[in-house]
Amino acid sequence: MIKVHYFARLRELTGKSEETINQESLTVQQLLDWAEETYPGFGKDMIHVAVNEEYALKDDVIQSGDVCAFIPPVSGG
Amino acid sequence: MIKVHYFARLRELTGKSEETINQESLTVQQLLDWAEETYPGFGKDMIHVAVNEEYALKDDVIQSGDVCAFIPPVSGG
Amino acid sequence: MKPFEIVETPIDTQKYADYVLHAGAGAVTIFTGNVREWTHGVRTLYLAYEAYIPMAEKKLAEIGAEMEERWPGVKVAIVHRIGELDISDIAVLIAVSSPHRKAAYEANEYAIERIKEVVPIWKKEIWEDGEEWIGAQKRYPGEGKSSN
Amino acid sequence: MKPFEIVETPIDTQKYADYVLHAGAGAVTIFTGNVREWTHGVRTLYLAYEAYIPMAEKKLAEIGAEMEERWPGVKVAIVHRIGELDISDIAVLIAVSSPHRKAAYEANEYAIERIKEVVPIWKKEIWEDGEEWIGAQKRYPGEGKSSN
Repeated sequence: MIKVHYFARLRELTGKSEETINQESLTVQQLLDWAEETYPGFGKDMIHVAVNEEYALKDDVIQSGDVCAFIPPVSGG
Repeated sequence: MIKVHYFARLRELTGKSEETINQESLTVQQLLDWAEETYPGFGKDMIHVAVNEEYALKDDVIQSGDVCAFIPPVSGG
Repeated sequence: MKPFEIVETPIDTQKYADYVLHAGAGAVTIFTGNVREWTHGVRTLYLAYEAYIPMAEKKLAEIGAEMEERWPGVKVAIVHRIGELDISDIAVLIAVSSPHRKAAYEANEYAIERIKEVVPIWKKEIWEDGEEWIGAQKRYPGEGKSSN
Repeated sequence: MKPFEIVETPIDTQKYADYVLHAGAGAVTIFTGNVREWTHGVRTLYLAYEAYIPMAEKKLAEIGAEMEERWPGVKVAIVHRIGELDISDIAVLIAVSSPHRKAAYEANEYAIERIKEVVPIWKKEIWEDGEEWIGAQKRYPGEGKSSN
């Protein structure tokens, strides 16, 4: 079970703030691929993934129990 | 009659904030020379003169009725 | 208050200025990013900010730690507001104190640049005829991505 | 308040921040120079500032005009306090608003540099064992004349 958060444009696109994915383990790249397939227009090439509140690399492995967030280009300030 | 202001170190050195000089006309350099002679330790080489609230050049001429100020190195901020 | 925080209510400048001030501080710089009515000829009605709050606060604190390492002696507070903001409201405030002024200016400007790079906060602009989430992918003709 | 003024009472940051803010401002920078307790290993008890008030206010306004010419769109307020100031008191405050942040930082820093060059204000440092008027003729070993 992996929890994922959606923010901003992605929250509006997916229609949800978070959901739980029934997986034991997958890479960040696999998570992005899954999201693109599930939500057309996701735009995975522009999106970073945070795992447990830290930016992750594409081949980092996400484990069951991790909390992930899709981070579209930030625009604070 | 030319009015002159003293500030900071010069106010303490001369023991006065202002005085009136009984002159019809003199140059800025002459005013500085007069001050150095009248108040030993005045330090005229480090001091600018303002005439009517504007920095003046050494050979500018001060006229009766002008208001002058000796401006030692500033240290605001 | 926390020195690095996301808030949902108006930002009180004085509170953060007071926080960074101490007997060793000779200079304080405060930056506020405010909601501007006109951007590139388009009128903004209001802005909506959203954040991944725990990670955003963590990243703000990391930026503060970077500043303290690069400019020894600085003391820092950073706050970003989320939710709907009206024209002139403060979206972000950075307060920096330092023994000397140069570090206070430099560290402050560093903070806003880093915030715009790494802190998970997003801005939506709402105009009379539409709205859009702003991000690095969006560039106005001839302009960078900066909004303030 | 006047946008360029010498005052004898504590400086209220918010008042000047509010003054420069307007619907076209996306960024506000505020600089305060505060009385620091320790300078070059010497403990300051308090400071005494003195000004040639009418000329100082005129020069502050001139600096504001220079800023508006160099950074179009900035709005500026500068206030300097005189009299006796305790540790942490604000001696000078510079508030600048601008459509974009870069000008707000640059113009603000320009202002403090110019103040230290041309505005007829003098500072006396009072220590436990003495006092001295500070000016450009006075240089601490290995240091410039800047105090904050």
